[in-house]
Amino acid sequence: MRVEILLFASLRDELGGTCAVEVPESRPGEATVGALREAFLAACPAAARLGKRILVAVNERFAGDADPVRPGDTVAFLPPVAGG
Amino acid sequence: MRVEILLFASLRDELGGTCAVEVPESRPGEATVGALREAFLAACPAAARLGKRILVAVNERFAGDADPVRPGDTVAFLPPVAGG
Amino acid sequence: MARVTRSPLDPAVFLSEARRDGDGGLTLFVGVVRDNADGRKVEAMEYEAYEPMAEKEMERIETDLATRFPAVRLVMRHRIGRLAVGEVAVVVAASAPHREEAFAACRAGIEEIKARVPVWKREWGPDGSVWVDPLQPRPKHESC
Amino acid sequence: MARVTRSPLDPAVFLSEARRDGDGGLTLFVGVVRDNADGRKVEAMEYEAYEPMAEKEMERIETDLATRFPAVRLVMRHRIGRLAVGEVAVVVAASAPHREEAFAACRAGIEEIKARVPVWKREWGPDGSVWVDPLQPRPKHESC
Repeated sequence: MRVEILLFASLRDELGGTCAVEVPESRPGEATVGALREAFLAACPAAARLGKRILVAVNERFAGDADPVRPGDTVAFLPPVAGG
Repeated sequence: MRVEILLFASLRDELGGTCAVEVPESRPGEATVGALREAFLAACPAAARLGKRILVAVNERFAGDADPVRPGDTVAFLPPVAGG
Repeated sequence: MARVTRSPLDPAVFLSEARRDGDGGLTLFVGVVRDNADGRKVEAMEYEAYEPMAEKEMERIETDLATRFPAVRLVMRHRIGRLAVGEVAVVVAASAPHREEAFAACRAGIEEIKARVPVWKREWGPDGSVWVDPLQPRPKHESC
Repeated sequence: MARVTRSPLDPAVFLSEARRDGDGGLTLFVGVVRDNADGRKVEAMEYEAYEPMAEKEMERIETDLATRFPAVRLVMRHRIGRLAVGEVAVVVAASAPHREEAFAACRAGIEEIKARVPVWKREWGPDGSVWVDPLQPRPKHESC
């Protein structure tokens, strides 16, 4: 399935505000966050510097690698946060 | 020797703003804070409720029972502090 | 008021907002932009947020801390945009009957914000700008 | 300005006074009069100080804490006189490059004030007034 990803801060500077990634489904209509992260890093080598430190948000909530991504979900890839 | 004592808060309400106490000298022209405290408690039974919890200041600094009091020192007897 | 905002933050407002008549201890943390980082001169910090998620994450922190510190009323704000040295980036106000709880909740509030809220900052200095990486070794000077 | 004063205290002023351009973390403690104590209704608190000694003791605390927390700038004030519910009795502002030191120094500041500064308070309620004894068992409600 194809997933559109929102990007922020240094990732957005390097790759633009969004990017679309093709990810294998773990079951029909569903992929895992982990698979999406792998597909993203393969498609965008510029992001490799952050690797596993990239945080993933699904529907505006942090998600772990085992969590599902489904069509219609809002997905964002975030550099390590640095507020305050 | 005779020592004038400043009093504050509940002690002042009960005994007035100052009281004078006669205290035995530990050596000529000098008494200890401990002896002064005892003489004060003997002269002012109303203060017994605070007893050893009364704090003593000599020249605007906390003093211990072994510290000396000399003529001309500013002596204050203070209930336990309760600022903030 | 939004918890993540482009408007200047006035810390005193949030203290008043947090206080209830049964409270005796109020604690405030204010994170401001400082003029240096790792020995580099800093002229401004540019804060960016994933705004809708940052709002929700601030709300979720408030909910979590209300459970951990039931006696405390917490008000938290994060500013975004370009801030000059001395400008307020983040405010955590905690009000409680007693000071121990106010201190603990205030400290927990800023730690949670720094750990969880999707906000980033770009440091501007004489040589241009760089995104701040919180894990970058910053020997003596971590951010606020 | 005197450290012990009859004038109202505006906490924001002391935050600004403490901050230097190299500071990123500011912490403030504000002790206010609350509306109850041990289940009794409180209408006002009347603060009294042994003024010249209280001034000096506040200065001595600042000197001690400057040694313990060399990176921190501390500003402390205590108000005296009759204060209504919600009025500010004590302010401790701490400003430092990093938040850890600001929190630690701010907390130490209020603890030292409560332990050492010759200030007393008389609690006023519907049934008259009573001097607050800090060692009196106050099961759930200690002062600020």
